[in-house]
Amino acid sequence: MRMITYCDALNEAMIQEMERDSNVFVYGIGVPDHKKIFGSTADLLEKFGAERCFDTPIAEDSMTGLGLGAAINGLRPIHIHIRVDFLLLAMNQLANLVSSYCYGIGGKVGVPLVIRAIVGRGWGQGYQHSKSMHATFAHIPGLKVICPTTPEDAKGMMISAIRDNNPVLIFEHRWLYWQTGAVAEESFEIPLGKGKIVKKGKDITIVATSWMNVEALQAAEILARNGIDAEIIDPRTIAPLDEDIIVESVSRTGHCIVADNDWVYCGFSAEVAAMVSDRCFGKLKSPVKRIGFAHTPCPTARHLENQFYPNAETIVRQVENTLGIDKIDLSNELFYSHENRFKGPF
Amino acid sequence: MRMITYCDALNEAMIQEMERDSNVFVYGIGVPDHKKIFGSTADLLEKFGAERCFDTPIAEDSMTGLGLGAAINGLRPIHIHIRVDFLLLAMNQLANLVSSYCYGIGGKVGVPLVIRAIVGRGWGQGYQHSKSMHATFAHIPGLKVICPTTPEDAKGMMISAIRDNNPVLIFEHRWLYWQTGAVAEESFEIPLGKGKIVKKGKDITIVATSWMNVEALQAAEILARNGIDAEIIDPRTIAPLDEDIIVESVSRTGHCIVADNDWVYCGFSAEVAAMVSDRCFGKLKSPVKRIGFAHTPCPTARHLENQFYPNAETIVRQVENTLGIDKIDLSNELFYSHENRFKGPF
Amino acid sequence: MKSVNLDLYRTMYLIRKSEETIQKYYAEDQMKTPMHMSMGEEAIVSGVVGALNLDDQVLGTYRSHALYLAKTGETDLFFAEMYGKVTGMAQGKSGSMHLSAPEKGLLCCSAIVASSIPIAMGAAYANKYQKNGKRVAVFFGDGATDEGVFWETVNFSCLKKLPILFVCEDNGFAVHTPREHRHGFSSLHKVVSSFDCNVFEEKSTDPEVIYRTTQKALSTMEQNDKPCFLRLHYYRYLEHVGINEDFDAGYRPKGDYLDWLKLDPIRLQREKLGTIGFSEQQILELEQSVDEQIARSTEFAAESAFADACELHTGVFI
Amino acid sequence: MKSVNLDLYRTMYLIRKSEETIQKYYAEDQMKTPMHMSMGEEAIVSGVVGALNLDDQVLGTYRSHALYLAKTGETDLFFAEMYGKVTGMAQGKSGSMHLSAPEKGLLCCSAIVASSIPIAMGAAYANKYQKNGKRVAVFFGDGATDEGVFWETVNFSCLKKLPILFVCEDNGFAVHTPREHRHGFSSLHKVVSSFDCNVFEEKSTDPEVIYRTTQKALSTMEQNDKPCFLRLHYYRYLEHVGINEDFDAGYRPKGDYLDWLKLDPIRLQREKLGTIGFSEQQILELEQSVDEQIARSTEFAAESAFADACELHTGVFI
Ligand SMILES: Cc1ncc(C[n+]2csc(CCOP(=O)(O)OP(=O)(O)O)c2C)c(N)n1
Ligand SMILES: Cc1ncc(C[n+]2csc(CCOP(=O)(O)OP(=O)(O)O)c2C)c(N)n1
Ligand SMILES: [Mg+2]
Ligand SMILES: [Mg+2]
Repeated sequence: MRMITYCDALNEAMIQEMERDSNVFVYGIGVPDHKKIFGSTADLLEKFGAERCFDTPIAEDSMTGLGLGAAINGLRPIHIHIRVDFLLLAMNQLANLVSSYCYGIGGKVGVPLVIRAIVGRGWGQGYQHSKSMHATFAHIPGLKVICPTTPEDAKGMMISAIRDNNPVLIFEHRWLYWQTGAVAEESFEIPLGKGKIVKKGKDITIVATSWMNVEALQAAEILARNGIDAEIIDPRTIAPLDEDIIVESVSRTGHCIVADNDWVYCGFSAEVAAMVSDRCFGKLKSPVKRIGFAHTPCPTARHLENQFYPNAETIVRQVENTLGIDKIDLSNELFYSHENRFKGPF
Repeated sequence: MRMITYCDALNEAMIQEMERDSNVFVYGIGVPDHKKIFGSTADLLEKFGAERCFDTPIAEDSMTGLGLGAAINGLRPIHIHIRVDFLLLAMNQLANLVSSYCYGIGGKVGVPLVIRAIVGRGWGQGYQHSKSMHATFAHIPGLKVICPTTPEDAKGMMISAIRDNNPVLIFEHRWLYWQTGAVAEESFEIPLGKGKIVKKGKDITIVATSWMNVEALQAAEILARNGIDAEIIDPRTIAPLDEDIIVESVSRTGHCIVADNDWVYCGFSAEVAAMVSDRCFGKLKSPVKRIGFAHTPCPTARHLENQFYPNAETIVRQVENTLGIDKIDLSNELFYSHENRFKGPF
Repeated sequence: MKSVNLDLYRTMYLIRKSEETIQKYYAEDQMKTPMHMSMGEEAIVSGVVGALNLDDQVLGTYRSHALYLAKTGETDLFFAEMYGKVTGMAQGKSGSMHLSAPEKGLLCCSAIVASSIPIAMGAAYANKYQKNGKRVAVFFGDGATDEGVFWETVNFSCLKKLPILFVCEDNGFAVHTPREHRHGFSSLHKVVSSFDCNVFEEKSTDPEVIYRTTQKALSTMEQNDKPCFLRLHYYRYLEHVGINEDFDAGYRPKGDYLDWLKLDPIRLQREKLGTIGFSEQQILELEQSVDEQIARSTEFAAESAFADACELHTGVFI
Repeated sequence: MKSVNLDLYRTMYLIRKSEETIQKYYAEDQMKTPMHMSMGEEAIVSGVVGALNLDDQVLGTYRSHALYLAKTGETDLFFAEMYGKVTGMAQGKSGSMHLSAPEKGLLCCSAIVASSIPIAMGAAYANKYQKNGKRVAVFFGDGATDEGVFWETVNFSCLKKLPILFVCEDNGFAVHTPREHRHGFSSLHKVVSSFDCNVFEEKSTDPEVIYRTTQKALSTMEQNDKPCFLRLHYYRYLEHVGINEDFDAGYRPKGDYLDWLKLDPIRLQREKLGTIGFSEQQILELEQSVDEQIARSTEFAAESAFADACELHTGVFI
């Protein structure tokens, strides 16, 4: 099958949906400019015109209301934020209005609104341009939250999100944009709320979100060379969660690590750990362990930033601890970093 | 000792701190009007004048920035929101500015800002006036989050919060306002980050937040009559969490239920469950169970609202399940409700 | 204008009587939802909604009894919702603060100040996009102009020349806080006028005046493609929330109320009907039919069942 | 004004040279922080800061190299921070976008558009409360006026008559979006003027003009107790973020740049120094001392150590 990047997959999904349904439109700060949101909105202005692809003032709060109002009046807006952090200015609309609109109107009218938000990292993005916060939105009933990892998932889940009659937030990690993968040319849906086994394994389950799947895969390779067969589960959808795929895996392996691309405290990793500890009670051979950002704002200096983020090494070390095995010599491993980014096929 | 209400305890704490330190001031929508934020800001305007106790336009975002700016310039602002839900308009300032100010300035300048937010319930408050969301803020490094339950804690923790050189968010459940309790007249601090054993017990640990402590106490009474000796832990501070007091308790009882006054999914109850499942691994005789709001927006009609909120009955039923005991007959119990609120001594 | 005046009276009478009915029964404790009463603003809502087309759309706040009744004319779903019954427009889930009737053009009412204003803009964007000719009118209090999102919305609506009417129902207070304690400008009219929009202001309690002003606004908007801002003054008769007066609270003098009461829209309009040729008999018949409608609806509401407990979980998603 | 003009030149030269130094070394990949360059705005920042007292306070955005250098005059902490070193003002934690020097009055810089504006208001509230006579100047781009929080802050500052200067550094673009695509009004000046404040506007690249305008603003504010809004136009020489030109991108014509370049503030001011009596020798000496300062600072930065890894966890709370 054809190989394309994550970024092109997002772009293709939007184009195909905009061709299919004239009610779909895309907007946000910088959406039609020459940078094209890192390329993900390429060709939209040219193909669909300025009414269906437009720039906005810097006014996240009202622009979110715009999406809600348009959505309940028959359109299917896609609102794009080049950084998740800017979404926080729209928190009132999201938590008080968008999420409860359908419920408050007696379940009669849906809100087919898609919000894309990019998770920043690297080159000193710092603490105002690198949050993820998917758990914050997943906590609120009435919002669907997804974190596609592969190009295929990016396309299929984006299309599902656009067709969904309810609000869907898409969190896209910036480092995934360069990733390539096999993606069908024709339009297809990947259902929301379904997790995926990224790699089969029998010794331990690693539940990973977003970019952490890349780290988990590298960790799994290293572990494999050392005789450990790790299974990796990508929930893909943060809310509603596919609990069963995780429970089934942990029931087999007896061990579970959650590697989330976010802070740990009160985050999605807590949810998964709590759920697994409950549903796999008695089958767990070790406590569920959580991996995530350091509990600090994200610093700018590269070496501190590298400390802030967990990576394959963090995962390997945790697996060693969990399984009680000897420390693996990692001195010859090359880990992903800003300079050594993962750009190949996933 | 003298008995006063939770509301009066909050009020007294502010008055005593404002008398002690002329840098403390109080502001927010309706703060000085005749309703006095349910009475909790009584006498402030009269005692301290309009510069230290003032009303604001309806502009939560900028008014939070006001607090941050005043705090880094030597004052100690207390910003009051009559409903937590309005705090969401200030999410950007809280998550992007207030929380990271100290870190971003190299740890040199603190942000002694206190934010009081009241958790609404009852009389059809509905989905825009009844959130709690303490986990959302606890998730963000750089913010301290507290949920005092008793009048004594309200006073002592409020005073600690005001004296703290870092931002502290106080979540006050509306139904606790009428509660009375013994409170020392003189000024005193209750340290943030320290939990409390509300009731000693040996059979099961109930970790409860805010109003859920009242429900847990009633549940414990019912359980006691049926031979079950429950221990109740009130963490009081949501972030940073006093993990040890919980772990110590569960290590003794072997069973744990978390009853949180919020949604369960990705909430504080997930954090406690994940942490306990980890640190008490092997000592737990049953999985940690979580109790919280139904995963829906909060409906208005009373009977649906009563379904939405967990109560003592929910707790009792969960304890029965966890301990594997027979169903207790609750047909003669009178549970708390909007009509039958708890107003006595705690 | 004769029949328009009759319609305006009917709408205002329906609103006033419905709210008096709420006052009458509220103490019975069956309507467990906080009441932000419309009393005093009937002329504004009736006049504006009366001038709109049936398929134009409106949005409001927690204070939208008048808006709901003017836009729908119906009271069955209305009272059932107040009583929290399954026959209410949202099966009791939304209560007094979140009235809606999407099929009749009331898109939503929100209890977060100013929050429905950008939603109205989105609805207007959709209407323009779909070229369906519908206009949107969003109703809000003067307090909403304190919020940044109001200014963002005015800005973008003007930029995009959206078919939207901003209807500021100005009672001079946000809860108990007068505008002088909230505004760093002397004239709201002047500030809004500096945007690319049409601005109108009225201090009348005559619904016909409001109706004509709205018509003028709509035709101006049609001509120059610019959004309209209507600042319409009124006096809130009752406390901010609840069914009683609150003049003892001291934040506003009762004298103001008495002055406005002399111009009570319902009474004046009734008198006007007489002067323009309606007989007392005709008026009484109209009133009676409204009274009966309300009586039927409250009975219907009281007799309706509550939603099944499991309904708590339905309707989060569609 | 002779010595003022020299000081203004020194500040502008320091800013320009520091940024040219960044340009020179950026490709070496040691400054791992996104650079939003000040080139073009030197006259504004130097003029405004020059007119303020030393203990007045300022706040800025991610584009605050100029502001930091003008307010502090120092480059050691500055370059060390750019290099991510422990000797930086925030031990490398804040980088280019969050410069600060609280002890010298730079309270904070934020990379969230408009977000430091209300913080400045809070600082001004504190100064008024403490009656310490300090003024606050908050610097922001024209894009910040899109955000509701800007309007909320102007409103409240005017209401409370706070000693605050709103300094809008207007380059006509938010990233690549021109103001015509963002504003539903024709004159920002007019809109802001409808609030209770003093409004000034300049399109000059002469720092002395900015300096005098700021002085006038400050004395007007002292007289009538009203906040000031300064709209100061300039042209952003480089791309939005990064050290290069971007005229090939097509969103703005290079001709505009060339027009502004004819009025380059640093060159014009250097010429002016000649005409008001400074010798080439004096100017060269000043320039040399600045050059040496920068050279020392970059060397210091390059040689400094990185913060210990455990420093990641310090400074979250005080
Ligand atoms: C964002 C927000 N902040 C505060 C409140 C609390 N509140 C409810 S109504 C109100 C006053 C609104 O005044 P106005 O807009 O003039 O409407 P009115 O009640 O006068 O009709 C306030 C502050 C709220 N609902 N939403
Ligand atoms: C709230 C928010 N939304 C979006 C952005 C992305 N962004 C960064 S700079 C910028 C443009 C700001 O323009 P302006 O205020 O005129 O400042 P300039 O860059 O021209 O100095 C935008 C949209 C942001 N940083 N913050
Ligand atoms: Mg009002
Ligand atoms: Mg600009």
